[in-house]
Amino acid sequence: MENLIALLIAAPLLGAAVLLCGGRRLDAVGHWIGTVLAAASFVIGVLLFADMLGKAADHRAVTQHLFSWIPVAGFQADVTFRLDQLSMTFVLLITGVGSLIHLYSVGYMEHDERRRRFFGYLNLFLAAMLLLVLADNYLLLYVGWEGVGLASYLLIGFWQHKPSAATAAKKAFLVNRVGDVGLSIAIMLMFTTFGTFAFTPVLGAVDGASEGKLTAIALMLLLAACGKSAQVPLQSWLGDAMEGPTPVSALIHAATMVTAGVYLIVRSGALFDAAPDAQLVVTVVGAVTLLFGAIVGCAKDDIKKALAGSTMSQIGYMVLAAGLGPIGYAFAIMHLVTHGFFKAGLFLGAGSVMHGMNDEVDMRRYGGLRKYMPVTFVTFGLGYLAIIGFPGLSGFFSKDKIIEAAFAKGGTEGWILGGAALLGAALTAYYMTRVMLMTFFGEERWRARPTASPAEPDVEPAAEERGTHAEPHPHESPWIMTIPMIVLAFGSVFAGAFFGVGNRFLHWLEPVTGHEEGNSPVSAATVTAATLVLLLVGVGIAYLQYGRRPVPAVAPRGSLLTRAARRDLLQDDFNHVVLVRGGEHLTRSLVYVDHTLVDGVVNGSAASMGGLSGRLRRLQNGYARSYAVSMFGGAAVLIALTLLMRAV
Amino acid sequence: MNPVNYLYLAALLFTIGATGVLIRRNAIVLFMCIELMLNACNLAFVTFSRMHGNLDGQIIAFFTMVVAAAEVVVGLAIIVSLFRSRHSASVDDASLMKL
Amino acid sequence: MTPLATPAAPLTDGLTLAAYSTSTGEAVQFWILGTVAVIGALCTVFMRRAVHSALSLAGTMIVLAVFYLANGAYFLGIVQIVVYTGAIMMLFLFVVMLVGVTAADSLKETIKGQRWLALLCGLGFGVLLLAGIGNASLTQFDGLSEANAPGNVQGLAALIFTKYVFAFEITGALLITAAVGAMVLTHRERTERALTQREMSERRVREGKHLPPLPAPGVYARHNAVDIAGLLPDGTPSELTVNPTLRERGQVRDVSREALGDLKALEQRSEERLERTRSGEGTQ
Amino acid sequence: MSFPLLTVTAALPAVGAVATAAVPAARRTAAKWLALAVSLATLGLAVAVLVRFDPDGDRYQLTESHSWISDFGVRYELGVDGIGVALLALTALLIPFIVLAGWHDADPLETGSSRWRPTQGFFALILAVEAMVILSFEATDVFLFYIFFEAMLIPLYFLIGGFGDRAHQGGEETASTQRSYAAVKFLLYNLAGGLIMLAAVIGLYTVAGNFSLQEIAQARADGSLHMATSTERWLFLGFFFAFAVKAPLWPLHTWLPNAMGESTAPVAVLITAVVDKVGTFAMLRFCLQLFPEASKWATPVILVLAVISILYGALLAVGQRDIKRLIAYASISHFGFIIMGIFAMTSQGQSGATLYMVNHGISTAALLLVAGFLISRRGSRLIADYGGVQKVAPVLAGTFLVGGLATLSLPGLAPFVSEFLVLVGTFTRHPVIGIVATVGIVLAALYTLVLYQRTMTGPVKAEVATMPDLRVRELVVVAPLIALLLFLGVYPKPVADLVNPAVEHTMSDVHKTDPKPDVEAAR
Repeated sequence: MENLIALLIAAPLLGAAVLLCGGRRLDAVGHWIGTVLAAASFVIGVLLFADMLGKAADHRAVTQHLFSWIPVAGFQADVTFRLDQLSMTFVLLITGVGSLIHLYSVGYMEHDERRRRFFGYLNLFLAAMLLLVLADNYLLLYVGWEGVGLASYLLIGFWQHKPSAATAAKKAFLVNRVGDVGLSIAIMLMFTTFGTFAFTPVLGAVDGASEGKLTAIALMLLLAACGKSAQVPLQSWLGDAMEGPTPVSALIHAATMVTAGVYLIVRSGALFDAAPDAQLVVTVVGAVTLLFGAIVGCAKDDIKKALAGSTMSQIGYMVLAAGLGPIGYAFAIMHLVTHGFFKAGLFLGAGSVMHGMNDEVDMRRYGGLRKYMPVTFVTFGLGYLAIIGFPGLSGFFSKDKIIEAAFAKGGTEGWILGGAALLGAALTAYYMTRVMLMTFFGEERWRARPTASPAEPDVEPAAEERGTHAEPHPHESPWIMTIPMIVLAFGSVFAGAFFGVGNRFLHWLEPVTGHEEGNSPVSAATVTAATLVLLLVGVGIAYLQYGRRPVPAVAPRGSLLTRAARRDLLQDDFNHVVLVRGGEHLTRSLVYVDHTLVDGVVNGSAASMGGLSGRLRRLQNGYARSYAVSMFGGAAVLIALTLLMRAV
Repeated sequence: MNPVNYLYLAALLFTIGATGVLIRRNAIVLFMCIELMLNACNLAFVTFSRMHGNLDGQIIAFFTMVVAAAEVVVGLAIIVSLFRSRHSASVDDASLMKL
Repeated sequence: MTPLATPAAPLTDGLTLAAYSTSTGEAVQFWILGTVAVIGALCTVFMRRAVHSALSLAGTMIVLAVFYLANGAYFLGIVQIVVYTGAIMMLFLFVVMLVGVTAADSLKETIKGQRWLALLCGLGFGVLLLAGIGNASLTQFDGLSEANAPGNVQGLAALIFTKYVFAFEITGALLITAAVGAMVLTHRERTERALTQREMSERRVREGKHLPPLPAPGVYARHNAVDIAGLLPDGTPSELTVNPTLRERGQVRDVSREALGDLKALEQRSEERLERTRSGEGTQ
Repeated sequence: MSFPLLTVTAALPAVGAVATAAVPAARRTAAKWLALAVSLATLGLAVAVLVRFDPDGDRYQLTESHSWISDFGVRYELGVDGIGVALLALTALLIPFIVLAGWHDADPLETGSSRWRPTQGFFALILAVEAMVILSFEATDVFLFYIFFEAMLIPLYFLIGGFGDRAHQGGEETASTQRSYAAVKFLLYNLAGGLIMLAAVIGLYTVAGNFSLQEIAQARADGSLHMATSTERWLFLGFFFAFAVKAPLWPLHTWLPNAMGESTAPVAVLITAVVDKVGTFAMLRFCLQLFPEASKWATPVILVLAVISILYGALLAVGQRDIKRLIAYASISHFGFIIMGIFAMTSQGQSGATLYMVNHGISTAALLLVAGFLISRRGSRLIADYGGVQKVAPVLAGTFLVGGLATLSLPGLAPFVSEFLVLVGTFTRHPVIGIVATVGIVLAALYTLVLYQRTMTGPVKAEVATMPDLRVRELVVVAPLIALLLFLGVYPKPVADLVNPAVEHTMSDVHKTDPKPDVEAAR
């Protein structure tokens, strides 16, 4: 049965190869090839899942060795896949949500002439992501890691004719590369520490290594996770990544790829457990990001960017949970899965809205859409309820557990982390309600003549390029788009309860991640109550601001914090000034140095040699008498030398 | 008087001749200066012959004279043919050694 | 004038090496003739005319011949006078005649720094040479009385035909080669018939320049002598009218100034008249 | 006497060069086909060498040895180890693509141009370079190696100076000035290096008494040939300098951007992908084997220079406005990696460096040749003159992207394997240098993606709008290279197996063993 593992990856990889090399003649059927192969991968995943369920909990992990990849002396990298409960969870999430989004894209990208290529990239992404979660060693994981980065690059920049998209794609890849440096250094450190970088031997030998080294490895892994999962300080690419087509945002930048960092941390749990300092850093990063993302999400008027802020924030929750150690691993993954459902659903809903609104993304030009898009409204609304943690829905179960676990960390840290998580829950309620109200309720602002929005100047070309200035005619999306939304809405509603009740998910993952109960200073019921109260506060404030009052079509200037949040809390400005400008100056001066100094030394010596020979050339004037002088002078010198030698 | 003085005289004449070669442009005078140098050498040889009490020095001087004669014959022929082609006896006019 | 019965006794005694000295007569002769030789050499170098240089050189060579004789080289002394001064120097004079006077005679230096470098090198060389001789341990003088005992010419002959016979033969070959070489260099094979006077005049007509005979010197001027260039109508001297050799030597007298002076005077006179007309114009 | 396979492999392109040059000018196309046929036949012979070579057998195989200049102990000695075989195969592999890519590069110029471009000469020179490069990979006699190391400069000089880019902004006159500048600079740099090496070669002879690599290495290993420390160091520096110029290592690199910028893309590939490899190859073969102690002595400085090369080359690549110069600086960065791997003195580093040589050859060839196709379409090398090509010529853009991704060492493509090995190999012994070098991979992404973004994406520029996509001939050039990049990225084992035993030999030459991991060391 485990021989099927390779097929999981092979199916979408084949799709990518066929679609990208196939040329124009596949244009007509390309999207179906892609979708079918994604679905095939899902089916294989389900088969393997069924097989796994049939085994005892401790014997569920299987490996498949394909071939020796890089054999050099002590450095042995193999292409080996490992399917255990953790990767199984991911496989199902990736292929499941992935297949749905393939289906959705068939409708969404219908009018794009490069649809075949889009599906090729999507399939490539699936293959790379599956490789990431199925790899049995860190180096192979690295391949998938960069592979998803590539797919993300290609998909963000899918509309390459837009300079903003191309720039965003490049930015995403570069920021991710910074994270990748962390991963490669981590692998190198593992190699010098353990002599290997396969999961089992490394994680099994943690006891033998010094804590300093382990902390270093863990911090480097965290850097990698920050890059991929858009955590502070490497979060800046995620907002720009929304330049990509919306299904991409749903699949890659919400449900799957961005959670790879969480996967990495949970997968390396044993390592982090042995490096408490690093764990503390992980929790801090998670807490900071969850607030950061939430604040940014509160200020954005672009629906996708607001959701992107939300994604950042939710992943912050997961990273926070993952940093808590065995108390939180399972909950991190659980939140990851439920988040995968509802965030994908939300993005697909946003895509559906844009689809009906001529690709308008500014929420200030939405309003009152619930009448025109009932299915979208309902599915989006269910996703909304799930994400804010409405009792009974998915988000409630997973997020609540994380907040509890944060308190269970104990000590001052526990209070701070728990407090941050609670505050985040309130903020989540606020910004999601804001999105909901601005989009589906209130007056129909899109009827007004669209005017330039000063707050989000970069969204303007998008609307101009693809659509017209004509007044949009909101309409419900075709069934091929709504079906995935409905399926995901089901997931958003029931997944949490299914996993949470009776700790089913916890027991499923326990053999891989281990679990221990923390001793929380506050009872679970108190936390839940506090969460609910804060939730209500958030929703209430949002309602007062956006539900009761009409939403201005042009964003008001806002407070300092709002303006900063609109600009991603000035992180881009910082990057621009320090890294981009500084880098430009550095390269420019280096080019100058290369030309004048490095080359100049050589050219200068050549020139001085040339000058010297030019001088010497004048001695060679062609007059026999001049030559005679030199001969005579030479003779004199010879005599002088002879005399000198005699004298000495 | 010490016969070494003949050597000093020879050295002086040789130097004057050499300087003349360097200074004069007229090929004929130049040749004369060369003759002067050769004669200075001959004087030295003759003096050495006396100094060592054998005739080998004189033999060398004799050969020098013969060679000088041959040299003058060829050299003057060269000057004449040069003058024919260039209408000048200046050695500077034959500065073809430069590219 | 005939020298020097060298006392044999000191020579047998190795302890009195430094005592060798020539007779006072020879010393006097050396100092007087030596001065003459040096002056002759300097004149050879610095005389402007090649003929003068040649004559100075001849003088120096004669002095040297005397020194050869004084040094016991009787054969060489005579050969020096007969062959060198007599034959070779004559050859020089012939060539000087053949070549004539050229600009090369000028002592003006054309290569920058050449003269100073040459003098510097010469001075340095001379000083070093003299110092070298002074440093050498030239204390032992054997004299030639023993070697010249059978006669100087016999002694030389004995050496030339025994020890140096190969060198002698080769020198002979060298002389013959030189003679042939000189002939080859100077000889011009006449490959075509010599032009007749008629043909030459026809060619002149065809070329169209100097159709008439060259103008006589001074014919257009008031002076009438070979060293005065004839003046062209504009008052400049004509190159064609004087012998090139005279021109090279700078022995041409220029009378163009006088003509210009005349012209000036003429203009001045005419101006006086013109001034009147000009002032007349001014009043109109 | 067995069949002299190595000699024949090198002789075939040499003979082919002469034959190509002899084709009359009127039958230009025949010359092209002849050159292509010869290069393919050479590839066949290289494959035969590959097959006959047994990775686990003797260190040097297929050896040939004949006395040549007996007075000085110079012998005609050939032999290949795993590293040599790999690079020989790379050379033989790339030449057909270079010939094919340069199919029209030496066609006579349009009427009205006075420049004379002998088509046959172009291809003959390429084959001549191939012959000499192959011989320098095969030579195991130091003097013999030196001869070919230097002699290959001559045909390259003419290739750079005589057949410049057809696309030049400054008009033919500027182009020709810059071309000769580049060619002369190339020649002077490499000659300077070569002459210093000649001194070292002679020095080696006076110390060792012969030129045979194997004999000297053997004598050094068993202690029968003792060198004074300072002598060894001087000789090492003499050799290393020449190789560092050829490789090129900072700060001796400035000839490369000029040479690559001014020459046609195929010639640029020839320089950076094939010829420069002789420099790094020779470091492995000669510097480490002949002067192990001096190599270890110089390691810190060389590693620092290599890291500077990596970062400096990458940063300068970011600052370039000319596509080909950008790729040239990227190559300088990559050569920094190779040299770093060699002198890391670990098996991973050296295996990685050797793989890197092969992979860099293929990836740079792919990127540069596509860039060349692009440049020949628009007639400009300036990045700013392009934009939106992706829309007009998607296949060209796609292949360009793959080439670029290979350059930035994307996992899954061949260069990743080698780059990672080099980094790991360096890190195990010199962690700080390894980490600093890792920054290079971010910069690599920066310059590649900036290049791609500026040329291929964005609104379609008017001058680009009518650009045709890749033609069949061009596709035939690029597709196999890309396939190879993918294959070697996924399954590099064959090459690694070929190289590993040779690297083990080298490691034992320098008396170094890989550092043990902490956990094992603790046990």
